Amino acid sequence: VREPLLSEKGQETVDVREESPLPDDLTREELTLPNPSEPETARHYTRLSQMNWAIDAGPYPLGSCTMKYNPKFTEDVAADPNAAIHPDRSERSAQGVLELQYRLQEALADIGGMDAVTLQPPAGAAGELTGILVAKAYHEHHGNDRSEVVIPASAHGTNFATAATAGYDVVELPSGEDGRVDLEALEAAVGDDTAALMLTNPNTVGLFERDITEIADIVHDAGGLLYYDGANLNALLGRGRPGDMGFDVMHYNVHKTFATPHGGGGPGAGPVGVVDELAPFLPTPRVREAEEGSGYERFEPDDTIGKVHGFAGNWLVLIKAYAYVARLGDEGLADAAAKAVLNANYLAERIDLDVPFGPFHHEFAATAGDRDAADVAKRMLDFGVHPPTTKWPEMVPEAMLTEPTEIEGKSSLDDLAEAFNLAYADTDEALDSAPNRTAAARIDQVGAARNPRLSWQALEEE
Amino acid sequence: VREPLLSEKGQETVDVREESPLPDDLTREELTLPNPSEPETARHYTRLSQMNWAIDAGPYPLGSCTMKYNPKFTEDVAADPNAAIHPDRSERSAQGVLELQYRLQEALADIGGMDAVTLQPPAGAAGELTGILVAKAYHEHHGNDRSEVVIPASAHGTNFATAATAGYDVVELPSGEDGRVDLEALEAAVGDDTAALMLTNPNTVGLFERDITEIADIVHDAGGLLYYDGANLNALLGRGRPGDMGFDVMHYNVHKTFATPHGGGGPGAGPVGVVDELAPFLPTPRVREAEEGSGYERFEPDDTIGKVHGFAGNWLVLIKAYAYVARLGDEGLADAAAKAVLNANYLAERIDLDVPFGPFHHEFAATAGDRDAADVAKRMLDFGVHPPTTKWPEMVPEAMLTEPTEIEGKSSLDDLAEAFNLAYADTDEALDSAPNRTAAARIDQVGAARNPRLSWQALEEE
Amino acid sequence: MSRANGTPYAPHTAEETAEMLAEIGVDDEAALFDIPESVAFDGDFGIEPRTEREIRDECARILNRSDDLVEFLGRGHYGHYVPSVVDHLADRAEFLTSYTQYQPEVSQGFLQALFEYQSMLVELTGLDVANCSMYDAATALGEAATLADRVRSTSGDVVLVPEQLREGKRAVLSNYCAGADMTVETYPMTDGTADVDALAERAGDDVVMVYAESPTVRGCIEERLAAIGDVADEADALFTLGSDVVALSVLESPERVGADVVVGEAGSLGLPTAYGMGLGLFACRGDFLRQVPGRLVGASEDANGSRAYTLTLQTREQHIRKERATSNICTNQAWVALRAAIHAATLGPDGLVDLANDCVREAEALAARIGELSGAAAPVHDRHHFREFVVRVDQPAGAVAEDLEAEGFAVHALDDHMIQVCVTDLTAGRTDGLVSAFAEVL
Amino acid sequence: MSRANGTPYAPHTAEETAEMLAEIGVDDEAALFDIPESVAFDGDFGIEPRTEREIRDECARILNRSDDLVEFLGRGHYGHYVPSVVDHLADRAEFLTSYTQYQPEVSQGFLQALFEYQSMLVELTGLDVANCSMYDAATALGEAATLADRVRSTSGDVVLVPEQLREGKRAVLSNYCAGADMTVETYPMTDGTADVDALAERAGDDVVMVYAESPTVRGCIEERLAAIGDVADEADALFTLGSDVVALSVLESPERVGADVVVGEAGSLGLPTAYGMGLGLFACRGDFLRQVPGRLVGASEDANGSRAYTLTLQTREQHIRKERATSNICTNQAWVALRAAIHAATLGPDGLVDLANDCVREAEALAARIGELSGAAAPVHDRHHFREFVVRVDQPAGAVAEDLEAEGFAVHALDDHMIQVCVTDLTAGRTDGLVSAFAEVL
Repeated sequence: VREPLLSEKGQETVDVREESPLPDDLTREELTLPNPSEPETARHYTRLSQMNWAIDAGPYPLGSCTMKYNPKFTEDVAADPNAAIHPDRSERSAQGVLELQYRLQEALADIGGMDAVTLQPPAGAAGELTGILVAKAYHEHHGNDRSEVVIPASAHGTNFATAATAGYDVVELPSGEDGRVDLEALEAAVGDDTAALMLTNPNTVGLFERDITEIADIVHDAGGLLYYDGANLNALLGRGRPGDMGFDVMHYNVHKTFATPHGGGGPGAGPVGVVDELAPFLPTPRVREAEEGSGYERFEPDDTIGKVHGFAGNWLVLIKAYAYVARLGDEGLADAAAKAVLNANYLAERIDLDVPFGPFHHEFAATAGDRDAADVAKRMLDFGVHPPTTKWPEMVPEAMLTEPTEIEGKSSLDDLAEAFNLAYADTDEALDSAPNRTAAARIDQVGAARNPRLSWQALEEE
Repeated sequence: VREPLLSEKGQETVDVREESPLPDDLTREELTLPNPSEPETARHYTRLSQMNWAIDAGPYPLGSCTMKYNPKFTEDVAADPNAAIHPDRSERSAQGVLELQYRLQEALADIGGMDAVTLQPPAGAAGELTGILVAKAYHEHHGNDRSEVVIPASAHGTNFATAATAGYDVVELPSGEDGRVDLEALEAAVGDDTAALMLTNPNTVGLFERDITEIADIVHDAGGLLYYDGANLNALLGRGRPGDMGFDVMHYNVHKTFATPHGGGGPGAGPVGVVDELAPFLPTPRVREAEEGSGYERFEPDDTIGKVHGFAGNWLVLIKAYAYVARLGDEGLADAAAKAVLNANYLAERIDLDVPFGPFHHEFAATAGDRDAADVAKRMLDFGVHPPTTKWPEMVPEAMLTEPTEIEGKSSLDDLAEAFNLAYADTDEALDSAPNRTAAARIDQVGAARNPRLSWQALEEE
Repeated sequence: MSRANGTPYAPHTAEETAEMLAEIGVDDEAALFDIPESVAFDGDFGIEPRTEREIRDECARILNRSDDLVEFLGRGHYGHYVPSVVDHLADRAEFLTSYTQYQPEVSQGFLQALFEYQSMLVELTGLDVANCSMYDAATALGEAATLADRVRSTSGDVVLVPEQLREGKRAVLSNYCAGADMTVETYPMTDGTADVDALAERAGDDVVMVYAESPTVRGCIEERLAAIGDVADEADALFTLGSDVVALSVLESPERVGADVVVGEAGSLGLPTAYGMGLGLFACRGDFLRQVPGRLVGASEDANGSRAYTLTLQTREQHIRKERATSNICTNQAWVALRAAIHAATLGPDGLVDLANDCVREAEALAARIGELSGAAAPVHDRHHFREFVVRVDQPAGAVAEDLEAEGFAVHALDDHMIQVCVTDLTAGRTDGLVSAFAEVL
Repeated sequence: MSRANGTPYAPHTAEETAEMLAEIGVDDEAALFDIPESVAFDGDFGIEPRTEREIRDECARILNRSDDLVEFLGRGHYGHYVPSVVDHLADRAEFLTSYTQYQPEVSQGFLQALFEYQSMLVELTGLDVANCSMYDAATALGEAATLADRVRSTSGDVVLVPEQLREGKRAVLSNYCAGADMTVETYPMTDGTADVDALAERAGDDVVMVYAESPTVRGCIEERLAAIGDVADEADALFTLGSDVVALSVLESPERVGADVVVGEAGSLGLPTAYGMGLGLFACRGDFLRQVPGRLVGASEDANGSRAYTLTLQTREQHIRKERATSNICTNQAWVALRAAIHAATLGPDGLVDLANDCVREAEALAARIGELSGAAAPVHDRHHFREFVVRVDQPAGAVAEDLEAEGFAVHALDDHMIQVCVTDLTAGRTDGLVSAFAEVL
């Protein structure tokens, strides 16, 4: 089931200068690229697609990734040609887009308990950076230079990288014995240099930070801000709002919470919500209602950090999030959270692996104990399911971080549990050699990094 | 890789009378059907699709079926909501559809060398029936009752069944030694009772009936009409027109010649073209230009046979045919025929099987000799291609009727030839047990017919 | 680009073409054509090739010349909202670009989907056998008549149909009957449904099939189906019932009222109105299994003993049985059947029943509102209605329909003073506008 | 239907939910939430659930409130005709609904497609390494600056950019630079392209990166790229070139002019203008391989010795390296990269070059026609242009743009008397209208 590279199916070299209207010294000599016919192109990508797991193929219980079903109708909504206008349209000629942006901003603000929202960040990590830059601008505006961002050890890698990108030193907060933030350790870590604490809640093993009010007080008392990483918001929908817990700034992962397709690695969208005090620092432009009856207008927040995307972010993705929220409504959103939590708890009950921490919500970190979690995962592939996230977070040895989301039903969870249990109980040999029933057998990832071949040109040189 | 039946995933029984606004004696008691969620539905049909060969998966060289690539943009053209209006729209409010119908009628008439075209028949076989009914009405109109239709033995089964459906006796014409119509046999078969001769040209082993003018004369002299089965029109595009050869009536298979998708067995469309003398008998309504500048109108041909479809046929399919013709234009159409013929001849050159008849055009009937053609075909499945049509036409023993169409390239044909040759040369054991690499192993078709189980209800009863 | 003058869908480079010609041993493609000069075509069609963008623009522009009307149209052809997921799944290339399943080992997906479609119709009709599609309701009716001709050994050659029947349906039926020397005659109706007494009187040895519809072409629910079935039985005629998949989900089970065959529209699920494109439903009693027209998918086992599906009883079909086949049908509406099956799956039985109940409620409510207007009476027939009903208008019906069209609404003008109105979930939200427009133009 | 008040995308029947709760040992779902009452939410958002049909109607209605204009807009963001096959293939669920390829054994399809995308950029840039996407041109430029900071051991902290640069791009760059204590400064331009002498004068030890664009934001083709590269080299600064995939298919190879990094827009293939949604192109010299931001796909072998693909060099990334990662990027634009790759495949090199040549010819021709009108001069810059050019108008530019909008055309008003016009294959057929409108309003 190997599909040749497009280049192996035939390339063509064009003499660029032959027909160029430009002088030779401004042009390249030639261009060599594959030149398939449309049927060949269709077959190539159809075959490639058939070698790829997807949420429409089966369960995808990657913990912290929240892979849920992407309603098909949202694709149709976003495919409206009127959505795809040029970003430099005048305000008066772009009212449709501005109105829909405004509506989404409002809905997200409500859901997060925030006062103001920007849709500009093109992904969750970009949202994090936006949020931290807003926090930084806020501190600077108040003449308050701070150099550190505090982050729990179990947090997403993006939190650390984001803080560094924004120019902050990272203070890593060790997890408490119960898997949550240790208030004493937090007290010790937080101080005059603390710009912000970045926290996700429920955290990355699904535990709700019960002391969130105390945590917020500690950070706020030190003059810091509380940043909410929206990665786990799916577990809170309609049950709790970051704004109500004392968070000052947050991002939303629309593919995780609002069912936009992940597309094999994007495009995502990472809107950022803030409390009133931080609103003046949001990226420009934002959208608001214009004077009575005159539609919507763009405006530049007074102390804006500027821009985090060349234009308005991944607009076509955001439309899908709007459609999803509208489809579910209040009760649907709350039910999504309830079923996500129900599913995680039921699945944990059915697997033979230990789950060290609880009570957890939408995801749990099981431990493979003395088995290699990555091997167990590879073996699960042979049983026709996708395995969970492995070996992370590190607080759980040989972690298998599992998040079935609300879309799986009981029988699907039973199948998943069976795959878990079969793989976990399998022989060392079986685990070592897995997978055997997939399009490719176990792939040498170390070799790939040791001898990087990153293009067909590199392969041709061999 | 078995996917359960939808019913096996869970059904629901609804008490119909509970909420019905109708009296109980008009309603059923209950209804039991599967009730999957949208994600479950998406996965079910996604998985099913992955167990299915298709032209976008690879070569599909079924002789006489002309499986060619279906350009994606034609789907978009046909998806226009303005195309999907109700068929009972008034003439004045349906001008867009009428104009496009008119344009397609004109293009098809030009391509076939015909004077008038109806788009109403919903498939090729329905087109055959329409054409024969038109011929019958013509004869009856001229007080000329005739009882027989002459059909070469090698013709498509639909020709025979169509003639019978129209109430004709079938006179089967044995093939000549060269694989073509034997003029003497034709002379003997044709007479006062002959309503029509049904002929496809090139015929079902790809041979052009060189004596077509003589054939037409014989039939016409006897007072019969000449019917052209459009199944093999792809080989003639821009090179020859049935109308120029003396055919009086013909059907077009839009999925074979004009690249509309076959959809696993339809919807097709089988427009029928006729010479002027037969135009008054075509189904109603037809479409013509109205008076200067007032658009298009429907009209009832004077001596219409009535209708062959409740409304206007498979309109959404016909739009795709229009788009395809427009995309190719004159030169593209002629090139399609040229490449289809080139490919068949090249492939025949590359395979180890004998091809008894020639020179052939777009398809050829190879013989598997002392191997079982059906077994060779099953074995070809294991080599990742779809086999040709087998055991038909009967004039070639163990026939493998092969039609690669114009869309395959040289390397694809080379792969196909290799699969042919490997299978043909394989051991008896390998052939008997094939296929082994497919979603299902060899399926017991005899058992299926002996013990028919045609619904999940039938399976549940077991 | 380099293929600008050829078909864009053939991959051959000039070099490849040359190599292939050399392998064959000819100089050019023309040499491969064995067409006598006397009949060779050397003209042109005058069709300029256009880019796909040009064609999309051109067709969109032309199709846009149809008016933008809210369609309260039915009379045998109905559109309900088709969920987006239906398009997305049915459009998968493995379904759309596949052929008939002659090699079942690589066609399990489509075969299973068609098997499930058959099963859904078995549930809806209560009959044992459903084929995996005919072209539309009219051709399915025609095939039912030829089935009757084959399975009834009576000397009868008359097919009895209700006097109120869509003309197109009758015309198609007549064409199917003509080949078997059958004739189509009508039986009278009273207030929109069958006059069963008159039917009983008419039915005799010469009748081979009795056809009834519920709902009728005017949207009336036939109340005496079992009695019609009895009449047919007594005449030893086949009882064929016409309906559609949505109505069948709530109306009396055809099996219970004695139907031998059920035909009708299944495209009211899965399809837009599509200018009349349909999906012919065909189900019948198990007795007639070997006389069924069209394709059948059956369950079987593969060499490993796993359940598998295959086309079956192909000896009924034209490619095997030739002039003795049960029908000339070859390509049917398989992909449309797939769409209907997916649509039904998304609804589930509760969604389907809700949809059907709304077809009753909305028609009833709209008829009452129009009936209250001065110059109109509705519903004309004192029957239960499904989706549609007839309105009697004081003014000429044609003029009223034309005036309504000017207001943006399409309805049927039946004859001098009768207008027919059909309402579905797609138009239920626009009834206020229609009622106002009626009030305006009456 | 029975799930009307819950999410329609969870399959649980009431019975299943009860069974699952029993298995867990709690009474209801609420018992599973460990949220202190003090921060629990018991209000509502006031969001009414709507059906998918209602939402489709609602969004279509809202989006239709934007005017229907022919857009002669560019300035860093371009739409070309995207062949239908791109949508059909990219929309396949196996691509669209998949996650990042952490389990390569079941992700070979997407990995290979991304590997091919990288390869296409390697050909277009002549550089050794291309990642499989950044968000857009602006963020790719920001990442280039942080790369410069990491790989240049100079004390420099200045990034030099051309004075004519899209403001949004500069704003994004500044945000990326701020964290690394870099500052952004400009160098002057002469008649639309870099003033290389002035640049040389400015470039010194404090400069860590020199950025130039070709085409520039005003559509001018930069004629002295090699000289700019030399200036950067002498300052031991990184030379980063901004361009887009269409322009790169004909313009001088970046590798030939000494570019260390190429950034820009790759979404001019595969995407409509999409209100600014983009695809960040990022390629660089092999020396910087271990400092590249973003995802990289590499070739490897599987246990059977077959070629296979995998994400590689992940130790650069945030999920491994945390605060020492080369970027914080995680989700990128993978699916958009897939679209661009498919679009490029459908064009082939000849189609791509034809498209690019038309970008030159159409801009030149349109500038000449507008330049002939009284009250206008175009092109303002005496340069070769790609897609777009600047027009000097006698009247106030804002008023001219507004008047053109009333005529149905959108253009950029740059400042008091400058208007910018962009023409692509999508608008080339509408230039007559634009010229007439200009004539009308000038």
